[in-house]
This record gives sequence, structure tokens and C-alpha cells, in this order.
Amino acid sequence: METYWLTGLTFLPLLGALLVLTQSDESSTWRAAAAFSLIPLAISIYLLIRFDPHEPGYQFVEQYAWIPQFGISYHLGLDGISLFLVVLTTLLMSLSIIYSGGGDIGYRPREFCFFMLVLETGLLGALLAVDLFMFYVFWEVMLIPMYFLIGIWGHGNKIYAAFKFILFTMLGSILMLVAILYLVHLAHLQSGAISFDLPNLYSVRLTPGEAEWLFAGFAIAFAVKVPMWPIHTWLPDAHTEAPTAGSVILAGVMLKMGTYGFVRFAIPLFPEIAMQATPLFMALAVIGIIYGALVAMVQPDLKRLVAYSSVSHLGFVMLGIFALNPQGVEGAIYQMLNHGLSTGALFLLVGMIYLRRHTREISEFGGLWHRIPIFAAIFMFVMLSSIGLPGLNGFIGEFLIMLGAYLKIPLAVVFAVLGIILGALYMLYAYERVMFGPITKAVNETLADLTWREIGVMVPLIALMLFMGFYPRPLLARMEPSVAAMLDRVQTAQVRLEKPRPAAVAALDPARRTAER
Amino acid sequence: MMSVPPSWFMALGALLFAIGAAGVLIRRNVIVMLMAIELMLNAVNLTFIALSRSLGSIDGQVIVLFVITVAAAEAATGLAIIIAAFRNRETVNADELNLMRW
Amino acid sequence: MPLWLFVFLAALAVLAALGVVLQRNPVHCLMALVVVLLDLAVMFIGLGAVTVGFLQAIVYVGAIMVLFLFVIWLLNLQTEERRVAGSIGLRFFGAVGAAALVAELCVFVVKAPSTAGLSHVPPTFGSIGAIAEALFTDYLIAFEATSLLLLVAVIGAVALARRATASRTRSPVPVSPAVHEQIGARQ
Amino acid sequence: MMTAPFPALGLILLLPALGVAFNIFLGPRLGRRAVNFAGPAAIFIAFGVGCWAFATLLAMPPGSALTVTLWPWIEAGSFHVDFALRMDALSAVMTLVVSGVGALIHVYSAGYMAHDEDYARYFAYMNLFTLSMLILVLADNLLLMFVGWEGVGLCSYLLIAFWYTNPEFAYNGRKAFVVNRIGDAGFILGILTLVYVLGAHGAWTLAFTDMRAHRDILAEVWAPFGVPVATVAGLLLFLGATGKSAQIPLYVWLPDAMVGPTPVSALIHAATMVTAGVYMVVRLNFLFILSPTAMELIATVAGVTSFFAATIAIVQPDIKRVLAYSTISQIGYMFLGAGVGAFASGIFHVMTHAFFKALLFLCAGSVIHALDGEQDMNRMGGLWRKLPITYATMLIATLAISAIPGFSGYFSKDLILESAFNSGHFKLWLLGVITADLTSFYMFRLIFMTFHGSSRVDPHRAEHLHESPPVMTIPLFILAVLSIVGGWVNLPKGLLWGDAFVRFLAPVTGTYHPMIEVSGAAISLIALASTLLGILFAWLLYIRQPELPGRISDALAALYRTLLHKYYIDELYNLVVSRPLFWIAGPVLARRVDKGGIDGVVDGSALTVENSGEAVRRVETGNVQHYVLVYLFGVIAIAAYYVYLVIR
Repeated sequence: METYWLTGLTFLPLLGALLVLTQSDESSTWRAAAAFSLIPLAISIYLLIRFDPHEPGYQFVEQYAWIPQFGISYHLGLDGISLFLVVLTTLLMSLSIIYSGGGDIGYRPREFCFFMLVLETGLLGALLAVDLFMFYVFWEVMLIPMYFLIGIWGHGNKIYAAFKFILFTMLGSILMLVAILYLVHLAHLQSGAISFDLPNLYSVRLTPGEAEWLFAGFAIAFAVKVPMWPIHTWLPDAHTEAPTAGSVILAGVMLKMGTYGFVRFAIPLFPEIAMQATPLFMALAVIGIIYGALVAMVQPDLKRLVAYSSVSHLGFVMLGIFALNPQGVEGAIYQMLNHGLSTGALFLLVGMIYLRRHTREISEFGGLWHRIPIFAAIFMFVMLSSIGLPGLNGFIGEFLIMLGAYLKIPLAVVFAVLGIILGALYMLYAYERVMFGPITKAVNETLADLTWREIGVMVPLIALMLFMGFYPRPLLARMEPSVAAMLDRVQTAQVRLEKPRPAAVAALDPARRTAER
Repeated sequence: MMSVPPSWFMALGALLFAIGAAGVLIRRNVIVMLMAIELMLNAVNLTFIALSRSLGSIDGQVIVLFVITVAAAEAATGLAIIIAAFRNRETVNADELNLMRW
Repeated sequence: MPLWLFVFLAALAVLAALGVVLQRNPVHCLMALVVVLLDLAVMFIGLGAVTVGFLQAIVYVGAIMVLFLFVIWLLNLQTEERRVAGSIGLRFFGAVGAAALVAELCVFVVKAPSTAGLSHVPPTFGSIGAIAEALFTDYLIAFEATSLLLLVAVIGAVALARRATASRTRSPVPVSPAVHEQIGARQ
Repeated sequence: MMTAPFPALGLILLLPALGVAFNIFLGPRLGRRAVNFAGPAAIFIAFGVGCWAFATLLAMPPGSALTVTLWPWIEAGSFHVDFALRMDALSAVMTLVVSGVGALIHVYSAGYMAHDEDYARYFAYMNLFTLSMLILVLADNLLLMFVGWEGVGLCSYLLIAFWYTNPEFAYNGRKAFVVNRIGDAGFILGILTLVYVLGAHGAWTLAFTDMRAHRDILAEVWAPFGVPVATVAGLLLFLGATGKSAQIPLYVWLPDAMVGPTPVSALIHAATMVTAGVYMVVRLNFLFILSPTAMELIATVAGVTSFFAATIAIVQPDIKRVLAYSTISQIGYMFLGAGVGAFASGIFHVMTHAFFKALLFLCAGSVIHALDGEQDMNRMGGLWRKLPITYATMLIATLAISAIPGFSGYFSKDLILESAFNSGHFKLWLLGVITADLTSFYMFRLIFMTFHGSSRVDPHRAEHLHESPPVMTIPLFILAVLSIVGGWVNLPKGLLWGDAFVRFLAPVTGTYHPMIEVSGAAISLIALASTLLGILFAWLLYIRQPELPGRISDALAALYRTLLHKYYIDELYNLVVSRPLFWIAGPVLARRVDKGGIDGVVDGSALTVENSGEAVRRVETGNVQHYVLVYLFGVIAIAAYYVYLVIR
């Protein structure tokens, strides 16, 4: 069955990017960009409906030889792990372009839309690629538009932030490239055929030493992107200085590329090592959770605070992924979506207030609820989603993650719950200083409440937060088969791991029990 | 008739090449430097032709054709750059056209 | 090629080459270069590369050198002023480098296994037909690439040499004030 | 045991939810009258549906339950939780109390908030709160209960900070939420522990009935700790309860929560939300009963909290603060009942307490309303003539909370103290009796200072002193009646219908088995004597010798100040928790580690590269001839290599 949905999904934004460049005036630029971001959204929703929830493998697959001499194929596929991230990407992209059209981008709108749409192609391609070479290409394609988005349309110390962003990520991706090439080289040696196709690389036999180094190569690339503590410091700068739409995409989708990379590549390719590295990664995740929350608490800048909260939230995601059981991994994927929605919405809101006041300093605000109640109410809602209030989406993800992690290493969760307490603390503390109290600054007396466009951008996010909080089942059910298939690989690896070393069985007892269930 | 060994031609080529190289180094006038480069190219061409004859292969001659083409392209762009630079700086002296540094 | 002819041509080439490098007037330099090029064209023909020799005369002397001449006149460059002190080092090293290069190349010429002589070639060797056959079969891609190169060079030369006009820089699209008024702070 | 599907249970949640949506989206447009009608109506109809369900339940054999599975909620791997409701005897009682008292408070609010501009937001919050509380009590499983559990915490935050322009109020709201979250963290760890252990045995469930069925698993000793699973889970869950129900050590938020509108205090911080912890412990009685350690701890914490809060209450000048500490103290009684194994008695006190404490707060609200916001009892006095209805109803409530025979509080408190004594907890019983004394003392002190004696009211305010409108006094009447008759559902054994309430709950809460049998009458008499002593003291100090309290406080200045400052617990927490936290976060992590450490390394390496480039770029002179020279030497070097090859 030949379908071209995924190709269309991936490359329509690129086409749109080229067409946007031909637009001559500002409003038609925005209209064209919005249209070309809405088409992929429509396609992704169509795919969501057509998606077979019982199929663990890739769907809507497209596979052609691309550079056959080097075993590089054009191979796209969609499964339960990437499905919702794709929808999230298209949704956030549409919303941020529509939002940016409302005055957030003051200059060079044509180029802005161009880079945004190119970025969308990069993101979707990386999510859909099954071939490692393709994945790497799209992975790098993501970086460049984001570099320009931060560097051209950013605020303050934008050049520094853009450089820091690209250097951190480049460092990681170079290591990953080396790892990919070495892995393919090994596959070539062992099977005689050269292939960059992910399923073909599962069967490569590795010595423990090789596996460790290769896993490290992948893991560092992804960990930078996540970002895990202590390689997170590019994130606050990049998030803070980026334009609103850039922050939304950066936080909403790009960070997920790191965690997605772990689920899709690093862990299934090297399950043994992933299993052995679990305590390390869980420890780093927990440190990230607490550290991010604590540092967020003392940030004077609202956007920086949200940025550090991402460090904390992504810590939860990593915690879930390395639980390596269905609850943890599904919770992690769910939390990726939650974080995309809630942090994306928070960045939008901060952008809206920045547009009005040209400052993000918390101390510049106070008593805003009185002036702009709609803004304040929406902010409250989004904040509650972000801190994982039961009944909203954040809770489902956090709970499943904690459940998964608890089944693996209970101690990790004992520390992780501190993150939940601190999460409430830093968010409410900031909210209190911004929204509550009397109006202390005269300029705040004249603030205008949200426009219809801004409300319109927030409504889909809010609706999704409610829906995902009360009815997560349709999402979880579609993730389940793919996650189970991935965990199957981990479990078989575990069996391999345990056979030669009976002593290790006792050490891994809780994990093995999980596997048996 | 063919009493001159090919190595003589190559020696001549080497000599011309060295003279050209020295010219690039010691002249300040960019146009003359460009001429010296043409001289170097021709020295190489001579070597190609001589070897082509010596080996009985046509390849050397074809390559010389390409070199001539490239030289034409190079001269065209080079001179255009010189004109543009002269328009801005009123000079063709190499040591005064040094904005391309750090 | 008889020996005497070679010796004559070689001496002329070296003298003219020195003329290119050492004369102060660019037009004189150019004339000396023309001499070198024609000299080499004769040698090419003598070596059996008849087509290439004629092309050398036509393209180099007829086209490229005339271009040089035009530019020199266009820019009105007659004489080069005397060198000032400070680039003595450059001249010294240039001379030393050139000498070292000549020395090295001579080692090759002397030491390299010398070919017994010139091989016998068919009479059509170096004819237009022979060249064309090689050019349009084995070297077809290189030929196409070269044609592209020439095209690019022409465009580049035009772009570089033409006068810059003010209309080329585009001003950024201004944000309509209404947008800011609509949502911005009313301060 | 019998369960019947009863989809209408969903309505009990749907109606308040609709109320929330209505008040948020349409309230500001449709105006005050619409909101004043819709807000209470949503709860009233929910109460009506609750009554219907209750009647259905009564018609079924004892131990029956009504259930409805609204939709499957979370499914991941083998773990499975439904969005399901379940109404058995326990949740039926709680539902009626929550929606009934809640509805009355909603009506009262319409009058109390008559002059506030933000009425729509207020009623939206109130409806949301009722919704959360109903989810909490109707939840069929622990995780859904947690939704309500956090929901009430949220509403508490929203309502305490309702008058957000006052920064202190906003701070108190946040404090409530964060302190609650600390408890909730314990709660969630408790849930996780249960799933972990049950899941290990293949019982992937959090539904109460299933967990009860698998209680043998919970009784097992858990290897890492050497204690039964029930102890670990129970203690963690109880940590959650201390947060929500304001027990030591997490009680600090409740007194500060009194800055919200008074009906809020009545609804949230007295009648319903704070009893959630008691409800949870009773709901999970099958778990707690497995762990004597946890039970002992609950009883002890409860007894100590009860006494501790009462001592603070006796010196507070703020009328609402007195009631707040009294709430903490009364919840201590409830936990004491649960902790000694008499779960039903705890719930009984929850119910009667809901009546009289709501009444007390509403009366206090009526006083504050009449005095235009004055809360300091030192500026009240002699109000009974001006506010006769308020006075009468508040006196009834005071008699009820002081456990005067015949009033509702008497029956429930007596049952708890009797159970404590008969289970062998003599020290806790004694503490309870002393607390009863303190209770009657501070309550009558409140009555005397507010309504009796000479008026100390600000003359400016005294001018327009008025009794509250009927919309406020009618709920007072109803609650006053309930404060009297509410306790009659459970009389001492053998009297008329006897302990009907306890028997009704028995299928859920289990039956209390006393260790010793001492006549209830004797225990009751001792407690009564203690209570009367308290009233006597209050009369002596505040009616007979009004100058005496001042002299006593002067004589015992240190003790008085300590009590007035609530044992300096807030200050202690601030010093031990809050400040170190901010110190670690700010100077240490944000500046040293993040900026200095990690970014220092990053920027440092970047700077090294930059400096190297700076040094190397000097080579680039820009003079093309220099480049050519270098190039020439490169050529010479390469050629020299071949020369070497040739002449070798």
C-alpha cells in the first residue's frame, strides 16, 4: 500500500517556507505561513484518526532507496511513540505562527515564517525518520532555523544564547554521528550489507565495551537536548532570549527530541547498557527535578523561571523513561505532551505580557489580576496544569512516571516528590508576585487584556489540558503497543544480561519483577 | 628532428614557473601579479604538452584546454574584482588592499 | 623540433618572462607576457599539439591579454612607484623561494628516469578531431562543468564590476502601528 | 453486600461542574441575581440527587453500595484505574453533609457577598470546591480520591487568596497550598507503595473494595523496612491527612486560612475539607487496622494536636482564629476516635462538627458582617441585643461544641472519649477530657467577649450595627436545628433506637471492639464535669471579673506571649525550612553552581577557544602576497619530499 501522507506531512512546511518567501506584504505572509502550518496539522489529525491503535510497528510507512551505495534509505514511519508528538508539533507550530502574526514579531516577518516552517520540517522529519541517516539529517536541520530564530528575533543577549544553544547541541550531535557511523560499520562487518535502517541495526552484536561507548554517544546527544542536569545551562539562556514562538517550539517540541531519542534510539539499540545505566540516569533525573525547581524559585525573570521549570519537568520525563516499564515510559511520553502543552502555553502567556510591558521581571508586575483578569485566569489554569494538579493533564503523566519509577527504584520517587512540592512553591510564588497584591507600578494600570487572537491561541491548549486530564485512555491506548514492543527488546536483553551473571539477578530484582508482570 | 628530450621542456617549464612565482611575490601591482599567475599556468601547460607528446596520450592536451578555459574565467573575475576594488580604494597595490584580515 | 629552435625559443621565453616580472610599466609587462605566450604556442605546435597551440594564440593572446590591456587602460595605470622599504623581506624570500623551487625542479629533471625519447605518434595526433573525441567522450562531464564555470565567471564578473546601486538594499518590513496600539500598553 | 449501578451519581458531580462553568463564563455577563441563584441551586440539586441516592441505598440491605463507572481513566501496562463513583453508607453520609451544609453556606454567601464585586468568581470557586469535595467522598478508588483531595487544596488556595489585593492574604493562600502539597506528596507516596505491593502480587488496583479484598497482602511484612506494608503506606497516607486536616506538624496553614471570606472558612476550613483526612483514614480503615503502629501514631498525634490547638485558642483575640484553632482541636478528636479503632465515632463527629462548626463560622461571619469587617473580640462586646438571632444560634452551636448533653456535639464527642478510654488509651483520654475543659472555656470566652459585657465596639461602627438579612439568618436557623438534633441519630446504646448511625456505618467502618467495658455514663460524667468547669472559668474571668484576664496574662507574660504567638511554630518553620530552602536555591544553586560552576566551565572553554583564535588570527595580515609566500613554501616543502624520494 503506497501512501504519501508522511512525505506530505514532512515536506509541505518546507514548500510553504519557499512560498512564504515570495509573499510581498506582511499580512499575506502571515496568512500563507498560517495556512501552511495548518495543512500539516490537518494531516496529522487525519493520521491520528486513521492510526490503528493495536499495531505496535510503524504505520503509513514509506521506504525507498535513497543512496543505495551507502545503504541509506528514505524511510518514514509513524508509531505510537511518535504519533502524538507529531500532532503536538503541528499544533504548537500552528499556534505559535498564528500568535506571532499578532504583533509579536516586529521585523522581517517573511524570514521569520520561513525559518519557522523549515524548523517544522526538521522536527517532523526527525520524528518520522526510521533511517538513522535521515534522522541525523533532520536532527541537524532543526538546529539551524532555531539558531536564526534566537539570533535574529531574540531579546537581550540573543547572540550569546544562540551560540550557546548551537554549540551545546552540536557537541552532542557530533558524538551521535560518530556513534551512528560506527554502528553501521559494525553492521556492515557482521552482515555484509550496509544499512542505516533502524530495524536492521537492532541485531548488531556488540561487545560490552562497544555498546557502552556507542550508547554514550547517543545518550550525550540526547541528554544535551533534554536537557539533563548538568548540561542544561544552554536552556535558560536560549529560552529566555528566544522570541515567544521560538521558546514555545523550543520547549514544546525540541526538548522532546532528546527524550524521544532515548525512547526511539538509545534504549532500543543498546538495551543492556541502558539497563545498567538506569541508576545513573535516574539519579541525574532526580537531581534535575529538584535542582530545576529550586533554581526556578529564585529567578527574577518570569521567562527564565519557566525555562528552569522545564529542567524540572524533563527530569520527570527522564525518570519515567528509565523506569523501563510500561507505566514509566507511557507516563514519560504523556508527560512530554503535557510539558509541550503547558510550558508552551506558559511561554505564550509570558510573551503576551512581555509584548505589553517589554519586561519580564517579576518585580515589575504585581496585582495584574485586577487589570487583566482573563489573562490571569488563563495563566492560573495553565500553571495548575504545569504543577500537575489532578484532573488536569500534568497529573496523569507525573503519576504514571512516579508509579513506573517507584516500581523500579522507590527511593528515586521519594526524592522526586520533592519536585512536586517545589513545583507548586515556585509557580505559586511567582504567580502571587505577578497577579496578586495591589498594583504597585503605574504602568500596569493601563494594561490591556488579551485580544481575541490571543484567547483563540490559548483555547485549544486549555481544552487539551482538560481532556487529557480526564480522559487519557485514548492516548495511552495508542502508545501501549509500541511501548510494549520497545520494552520487549529491553526485556530480552535483560534475559541475556542475567544469564551469564546469576549474581546480578538479585540486584535487579524489582526490575525483573516488573518485567514479569 | 625530434632531438630535443622532453626533460628539457620540463626544465624550461620549471624555470618559467619559478619566474612567475617570484613575480607574484615581488610585484605590488595586482594586475601584474595576475599576469605572473598566467605565466605560471603556462609553464604548467608546457609541461603537460611535453608529457603528452612523450607519452603519446591526448589527455595532456585536453587538460591544457581546460586550463586555458579556467584561466579565462580567472582573468575575467580577477579583473572584475580589481576594478571593483579600484573603484572603492583608488589603488591596485596589493599591500593596500588588506581589508580581508582578521 | 630542432635543437636550435628550442634553444632560441627557450631563451626568448625566459627573457620575456623576466620582462613580465621585472618591468615597471604594466603595459610593457603585458607585452612581454604576450611574447611568452606566443613563444609557448610555437613550442606546443612543435610538440604536436597543433590545435592547442593555435587556441593558445587565439584565446590567450587574442582574448585574455586584450582584456588585461583594457583594464590597464581603464584604470589608467601607467607606472608602478618604487617599492618602499619593509617589503624587502618579501622580495628576498620570494627570490629565495623561486630559486629553491627551480633547484628542486631541476633535480627532478636530472634525476627522474628520462624517457628514451619522444614516442611515435600518428599524424592525427593533436588534431581537432582527436581532441574533440577525447573532449566529448571521456571528458564530457568536465567539459560541461567548465562551461558552467565560464557562465558563472561571466555573471560574477558582471556582478562585481558593475556599479552598486542604492535600490538593491531592501528596507525591513515595518510593523503597522495599529498592531502595537491594539494590544500594546496604552502608555 | 450488594452493589447496584446508579448512574445518577454522576449528576452529583455534573451539577457543581456546570455551576463552575456557568459562573465563570456567563456569571459576569448575566449579573448578580443569576449567579446568586445558579451557584446555590447547583449544590441544592446535587444535594437532592444525593438524598435520592441515599434513599435508594437505605432501601437496600445493609452494606450495599451504589456504583457507576463513568469512564475508564488511566490504563498503562497492567495498571488500571477507572473514573468510577461509589456510594456506600460512609460516602452517603459524607455526600449529604458536604452538599447539604455546602448548599446552606452557598445561600448564606449570597447575602454575605452582597457587596462584593467579584461574586461570580466567588461562586465559581465555591462550586468548584463542592465539586472537588464530592469527588473526594464519592471516589471509588484512591487515585480518584486524590483528584478531589488536591482539588479542595486548590480551592482552598483560591478562596483564601480571594481578596488577592492584600499581599498577606495571597501569601496565606500559597502557604495553604504548599503545606497541603507536602502532605499530598506523602499521600501519593502512600498510593505508590500500595500499587507497588499489590501489583507485585498481580492485584493492579486502587479501588477500595479490591484493596480491601487483598488486605492479606497489605499485612505482609515488607522486607526493606521490616514492618508491614500497611504501616509504611498508612504512615505516608496519614502524612497527607495531617496536611489536609491540619494536624501536627502540618496544621500551620489553617489558622492563616481565616483571611478568606467567612463563608469560605465555614465551608472549607471547618465543615468539610479539613475532615477529608478523617474520611480518608476511615475509608481505608481496613488498611490502618492492620498496622497498630500507624493507629497508635494517629491517636497520639490526634490527642496532642487537639490539646495543643486548644491551648492556643484560649488566648487568641481574633474571633475567627479562635474558631480555627478550635477546628484543629476538634479534628484531633475525630482522629482520636479513628486512631483508637472507633472509626464510626470519628465520622459521627465529622458530621456533628460540620453542623455546629459551620454554624459557628456563619454566626461569626454574621457578627463580622454586622461590624463591617471587625474581627477583634476586644472591640466587640454586648452585641446580643443588636444581633439576637445570631446570638441565639451561636449559643446553640457553642453548647453543641462544648458537648452539653442533648446537643449534637455531646453524643459524638462522648462516643470518642468513651472509645478512647475503653481501648486502654487512658493518657489520651485524659488529654481529651482536659481539652474538653479548654474547649468550653475558649468557646464561652468567645461568647462572653462578643455578645456580653459592655460594648467595646468602635462608635463609628456601632451606628449602623444591624442584624443580618434573612438570606443569611435562615441558614443559621437550619444549622442550629441540625446542631441540636444532628446528634440524635446515634444515642447511647439501649436508648430508643440506640447507636443507629454506628450500625449503619458498620459494614464499611467495621465494628469497634472495646478492650475494657466501663460504663459510658461514668466516663460521660467526668467529661461533662470538665466541660462545666471550663464554662465556669470563662464566666468567672469574662463576666464576673473582667479585669482578671489582663492580670493573669501580665502575671504569666511569657506563657501568654508564647500562646499568643502560637508557640512560635510559624517562626520556627520559617527559620528551619523556608529560609534554608531559599538560601540553597538562590546564593548556592542559582549563583554558585549554575552561573559560577556549570556556566563557568562552559563559558571558560568557550573563552579559551576565543583567546586562542585571537592569538592565531594575528597571522592573517590581509596582504595577499604574504599568503602566496606561505603557499610557495608549502609547495617547496612538498616538492622537497619528492626530491628526497628521488635522490634517496
